[in-house]
Amino acid sequence: MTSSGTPLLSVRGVVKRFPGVTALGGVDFDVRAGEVHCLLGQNGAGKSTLIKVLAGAHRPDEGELRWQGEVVSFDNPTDAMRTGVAAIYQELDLVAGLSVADNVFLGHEPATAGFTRRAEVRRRTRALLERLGHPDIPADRDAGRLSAANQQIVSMARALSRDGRLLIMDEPSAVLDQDEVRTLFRVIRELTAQGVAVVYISHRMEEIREIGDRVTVLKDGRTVATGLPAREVRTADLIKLMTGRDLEYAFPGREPLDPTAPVVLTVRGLAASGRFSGVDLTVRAGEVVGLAGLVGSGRSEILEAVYGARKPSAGTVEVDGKRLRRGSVGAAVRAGVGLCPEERKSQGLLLDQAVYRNITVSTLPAFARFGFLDSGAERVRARELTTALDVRPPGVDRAVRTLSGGNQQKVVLARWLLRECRVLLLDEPTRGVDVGARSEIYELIRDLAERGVAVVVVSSDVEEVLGLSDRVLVVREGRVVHEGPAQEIDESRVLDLVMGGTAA
Amino acid sequence: TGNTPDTATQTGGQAGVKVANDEPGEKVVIGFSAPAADHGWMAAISAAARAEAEKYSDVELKVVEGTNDVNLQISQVETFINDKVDAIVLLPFDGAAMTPVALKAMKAGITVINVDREFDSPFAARSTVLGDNYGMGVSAGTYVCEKLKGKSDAVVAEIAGIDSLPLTQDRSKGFADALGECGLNVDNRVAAEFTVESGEKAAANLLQAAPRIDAIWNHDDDQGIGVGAAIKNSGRSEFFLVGGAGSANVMREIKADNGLHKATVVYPSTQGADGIRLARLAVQGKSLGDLVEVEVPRQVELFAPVVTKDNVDDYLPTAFES
Amino acid sequence: MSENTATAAVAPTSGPPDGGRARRAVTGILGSAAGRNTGLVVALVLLCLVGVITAGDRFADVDNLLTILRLASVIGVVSVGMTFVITGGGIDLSVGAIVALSSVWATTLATQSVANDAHWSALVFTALAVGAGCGVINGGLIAYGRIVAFIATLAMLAAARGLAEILSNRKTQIVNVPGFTAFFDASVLGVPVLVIIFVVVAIVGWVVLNRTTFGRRTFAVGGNPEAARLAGIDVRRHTVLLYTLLGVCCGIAAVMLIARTTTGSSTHGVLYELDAIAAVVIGGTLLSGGRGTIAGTVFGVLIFTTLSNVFTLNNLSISAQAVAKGAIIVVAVLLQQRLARRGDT
Amino acid sequence: MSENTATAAVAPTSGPPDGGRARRAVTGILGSAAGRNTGLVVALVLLCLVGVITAGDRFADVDNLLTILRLASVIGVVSVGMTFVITGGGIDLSVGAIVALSSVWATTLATQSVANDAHWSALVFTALAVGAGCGVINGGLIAYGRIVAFIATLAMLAAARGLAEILSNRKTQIVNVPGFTAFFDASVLGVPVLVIIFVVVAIVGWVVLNRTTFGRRTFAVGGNPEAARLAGIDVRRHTVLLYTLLGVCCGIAAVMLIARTTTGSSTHGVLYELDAIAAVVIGGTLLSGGRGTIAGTVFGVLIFTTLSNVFTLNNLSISAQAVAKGAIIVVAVLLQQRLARRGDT
Ligand SMILES: Nc1ncnc2c1ncn2[C@@H]1O[C@H](COP(=O)(O)OP(=O)(O)OP(=O)(O)O)[C@@H](O)[C@H]1O
Ligand SMILES: Nc1ncnc2c1ncn2[C@@H]1O[C@H](COP(=O)(O)OP(=O)(O)OP(=O)(O)O)[C@@H](O)[C@H]1O
Ligand SMILES: [Mg+2]
Ligand SMILES: [Mg+2]
Repeated sequence: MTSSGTPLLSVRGVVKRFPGVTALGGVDFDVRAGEVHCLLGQNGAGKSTLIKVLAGAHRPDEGELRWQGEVVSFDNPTDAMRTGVAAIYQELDLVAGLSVADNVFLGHEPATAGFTRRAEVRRRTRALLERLGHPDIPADRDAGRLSAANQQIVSMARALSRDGRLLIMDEPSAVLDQDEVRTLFRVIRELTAQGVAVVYISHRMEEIREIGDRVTVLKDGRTVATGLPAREVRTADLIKLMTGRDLEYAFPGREPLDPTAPVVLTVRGLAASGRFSGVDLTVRAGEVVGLAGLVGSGRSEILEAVYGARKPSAGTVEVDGKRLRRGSVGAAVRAGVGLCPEERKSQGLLLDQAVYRNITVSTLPAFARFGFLDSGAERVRARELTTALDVRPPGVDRAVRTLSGGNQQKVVLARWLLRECRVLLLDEPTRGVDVGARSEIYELIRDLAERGVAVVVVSSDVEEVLGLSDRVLVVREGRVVHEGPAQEIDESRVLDLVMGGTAA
Repeated sequence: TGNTPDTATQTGGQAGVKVANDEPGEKVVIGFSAPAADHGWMAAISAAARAEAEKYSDVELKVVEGTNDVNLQISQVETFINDKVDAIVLLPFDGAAMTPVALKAMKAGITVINVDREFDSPFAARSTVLGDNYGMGVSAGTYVCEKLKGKSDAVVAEIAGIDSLPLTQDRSKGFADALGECGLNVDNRVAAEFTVESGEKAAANLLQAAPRIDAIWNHDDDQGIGVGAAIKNSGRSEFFLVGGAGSANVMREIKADNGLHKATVVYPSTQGADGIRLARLAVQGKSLGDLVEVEVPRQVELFAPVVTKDNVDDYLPTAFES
Repeated sequence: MSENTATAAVAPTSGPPDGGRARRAVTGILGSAAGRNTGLVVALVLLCLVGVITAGDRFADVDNLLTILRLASVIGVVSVGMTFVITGGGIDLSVGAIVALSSVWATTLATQSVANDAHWSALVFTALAVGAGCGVINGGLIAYGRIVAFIATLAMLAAARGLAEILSNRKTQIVNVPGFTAFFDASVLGVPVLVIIFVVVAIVGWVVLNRTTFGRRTFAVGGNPEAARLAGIDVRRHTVLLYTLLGVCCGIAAVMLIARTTTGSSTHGVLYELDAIAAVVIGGTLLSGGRGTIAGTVFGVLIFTTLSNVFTLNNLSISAQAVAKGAIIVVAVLLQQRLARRGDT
Repeated sequence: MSENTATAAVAPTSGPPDGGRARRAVTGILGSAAGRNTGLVVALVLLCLVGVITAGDRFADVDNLLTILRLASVIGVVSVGMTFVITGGGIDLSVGAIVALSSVWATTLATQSVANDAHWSALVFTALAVGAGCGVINGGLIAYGRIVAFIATLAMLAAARGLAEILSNRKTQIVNVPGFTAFFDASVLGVPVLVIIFVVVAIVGWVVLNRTTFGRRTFAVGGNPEAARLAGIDVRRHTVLLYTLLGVCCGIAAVMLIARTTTGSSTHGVLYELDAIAAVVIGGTLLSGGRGTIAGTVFGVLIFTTLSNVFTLNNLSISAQAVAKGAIIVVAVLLQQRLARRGDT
């Protein structure tokens, strides 16, 4: 860690306004060559906006950037990349339809007289993927067909391909599992050893402790603390800086499950060819069942098949003893099943529409008489939920697109909380959600369970699965390899099972 | 009324001849509406109407956007009615569809002259100038019969214009009827859209469909340019070509007698101009020269003569440049 | 298209964030509605000004305004239906052909004799049923056959017009149903029935799009069909309904055209698809779906019809009209954009 | 459209997950290219079979096949350009009008006398320059004026055709430049020059779309313009280039049309926009952008031209043709989909 001399990049008084919101109200911080500088802040604090300013994707309204002491202004992403800034954005920014290799070198293709040197592109892509620990991702595969985790890896390969001096990563670990995060950290250490500076954003405190050198905390678009030593500063202090409150997330207490509670969801022998098979699952009213497993193990697909969004090749799904028609979302929804999908942007949200419309879209009949909507009532209910989930900024008429990533996730969640479901399927419900809101979401899930809802939670955060669930299923390569009460299993055992017993 | 003696029998043939009817009278405002000028003949119609109006100091002509949407054409006529023009010269996209609004105009006291495509009510127009579409087909068919006299196995092909228009049906019917008289029939029929390009396309396909042809009747000389290009491309020349409408181009070819065009059937593009004249006379209460009748007649049906090398000089001056 | 969407993402559309909630909601709605359409209103007003300046009383005359409205009403009804389909992420190229087929079918001798024997509304029902039928086929091909809307409706365009020609034997069919003609030729308080129909269709369309679950689902289906599906909406069924609704609108338009021309013909409705889509898009509905406004569509239709009226009044050369029309479209859209953006902040 | 995309997301379309990598890559590429077009190939073959059965030698004749190719070449060149624009997320309704304007401008007396005095290629350059100019204006309005492509090119459609009419005074302009005619009327080894031009344009188009950075960026700009921008691509400039390229293709098509008809006319190219878009979309290019195939477009063009040739050979009535055409389009697309899906799994 070099602390001497001028910082690589210094940010002074940066202000960015969007119509109706000041996303950044004066941000100052320095990044030194060779350090990992962590940005912390609640959902909507302005982290992503800040990195877009640094990467030339947004132009700041005020303030200045200095690169090695020189004032610079980035009018577009190309300017920033030429200077040496490369970024991985929070929202995956790959082009579906183009191959992995084409995506990695998009915008700076090695070319002779306009002809792409395809062999070279493929070779260098493979090398980058290898470096990131993923030689398994085929360079010719359509990037749109990769799982979210693999897309994240490709985004990283793209950022690395730019050979930047400053690498910005916006929540890269959100879709990665622990093993992959470890590889990521190895790569980051290699880079910093070569003098590359890294700006790292995450809501996971333990990651910041592990990889970070210094921490800057943003609150409501302003720097509230900068240059804190990442390893020494107390978590309680950080949370206080971020939220202005004393609070750390904890899993709510569990009432012992009523063994006589009726079984609500019964899944038998569910299978989808080539993806998963032989999945049995029963969930009682008031029970929370967690599905743990590696990314790509097929958990999302199991949920989708239960919900009817994906046609299974075999097996049955029953709700309250009634069998659901296969592959019919309508049937599932009518039976009281709800799914909070994994990819909020493509599967969950109507990005250009108002928050309240996104929340009520599954519950429209409840707000309608003879088909006519009472949008006043819609707004009132939506406002209650956004307040409970602390969505910022709070307006329910705001287009969802203008919300920060974490707040968008809360909107998707609110949709299903609104609906009186019998069964709620949650796929990565806290992805990208900040510390404060996370505990509120946990509370809400437990509340729902206490009101008799059967909940299934998929999460790549093992601690979360264990802390939240009554019962845990471990999925490996499309098969359930373990089932049992959450109390009787610990994190290392789960990891063990997930990896296929290699670490035993 | 004393007319200077003029032997030209064709309408429009009096161009440039000073007659008493041409003396300026009370001012006449005429509205003119026609279908979209999406082919040469139709473009010539509007141009001729304009040119005719220019000749009279007492005529003010209002020409509106040509359209194939009857709804729009109706509203154009409504605008003329609102404007209280003296006369409307209307070449309807669809005669029947424009009848109600023409009736409305007549009721409002406006002199309506119907051109080319006939209304379905006799009360909708003061006077009607009609090209003879059926007669055009008959003329073409009769000419083909004459040329192919005795060849009962002759292959006759037809390149029609826009097939959904009633006028195309009439032409085809006349052609088929006339051929029937001499024991021939239409062996191959394709339709184009009155444009050069569509003519080329239709003819190219037609020439493939029929390996041997003796005669082709092409409804429209403007699309005929394309037909000619396609024939040239195919290198075929075993047949002769009869044109339609009577463009100057084709007439020059007939005159030179160096191409496949041996004849063309005139479909006067001066109808619009005649309409303007009739409108002016009717409004001013004058009668038609050369007629003893003191009023403008109810209907003028134009003749569809066949133009061949022998009489082409008579027709070239009034032919339209497509 | 895509460029536009991308930039739209950066310019959000809501009111001030910190005001009182009720006030915010109200000003939000009004502001965004007005803001979205100011440009169009200004364009229309400018056009009218040009009309008044160049044609004076002849333009501002009540009769002339009614002429504009009558002209607008046929294509207007189609455009309202088209707004639904485009908002729902689709497109329909077959509207003109459906109008033609409906007009022909409703005026066959058979239908007319039924209409004369029983009631003239038989003619109306036939037209609506034919329109709805074509819409169902369109929607079915698109939703269940998974044929791209552009292609499915292009096929319908060819087929429906061909069928109309076969049915009518390419002859214009004249209507002879006195009750029918009397009803549609009438005026109520000086307003022609055709115009009233347009106004009613527009109002109903607005209410359905903005106040009902059906409308809300249309936005969802157009905005993100996958999300809509996962939210429990039957996207396919909804798609069929959207095209059916547009088919019915085409049926209504056919009835109006029959009334206006006293004929049914296979040449009716030529190029209506282009006119309707243009009116919808200029009105501010996104071609990519998810955003749509009936008010904008109505303005779009009025702008185009007023334009051609002003041209007619001014006796402009036909070719010059086309060039001017192109330029005016561009100016109107630019105006609309600049003003809409300002109205937003 | 959207429904299609939505369902595509659910029906997984990749190779077997556990196979060998190299094998998977190879079969993936081949499989998806063939798989993507099998349906079209089958449709075309079926159509040819019908042609042979119903018209026998008259269809299978070399002359007839050349006729089909000649007919295909003009619209084919436009469609290749259109593939780029649509892949890049745009649309162009003005192609027909641009063809008309180019053809007129290149055959004015002034141009012709220059061509006769200097070299006939002056005529060709004029046509290309006019096409390119219109393309630049289209692209500029869309990229920098931020006018929706549909509307901007609709305005161009009106303006360009109007201008063509003014320039030509609505007369058909006959070409009298012997060198020009001689060059384009020639054949090389029995293949007409026009067909050769089409083949060359298609091959160049394929190479540019699939092998150059320009092509890659076109996919990116169409598939995800925001991602393209973040990757440092100048999306606006690229958009202008795409429309310019299409404009140049229109210029080429105009030259071919002049050669074929020996005329320039404001009525050339009517409804080319619909034909070209239909060929592109039936070929498998996504109307929403981001996916495009030149090979598919060529098949699309051939299917439509062969169809009308078979119809003519069989002396079918125009109305019946229209109905049959609608049905055949639907069948071809369904076939294409089913086979493409099978080819993928
Ligand atoms: N395009 C935009 N238009 C309007 N407001 C925006 C836009 N982008 C971001 N904002 C607003 O700016 C603020 C900061 O958002 P940003 O995405 O930077 O938050 P973040 O710190 O990254 O949050 P998260 O942890 O949830 O990702 C938020 O209030 C958000 O609503
Ligand atoms: N539409 C698709 N086409 C091709 N492959 C797919 C598709 N959907 C999923 N897959 C693959 O199936 C595998 C399982 O994916 P899934 O999303 O179900 O895993 P998961 O356990 O939920 O992981 P995550 O933690 O990322 O949600 C992944 O490897 C993914 O690449
Ligand atoms: Mg963020
Ligand atoms: Mg998953």
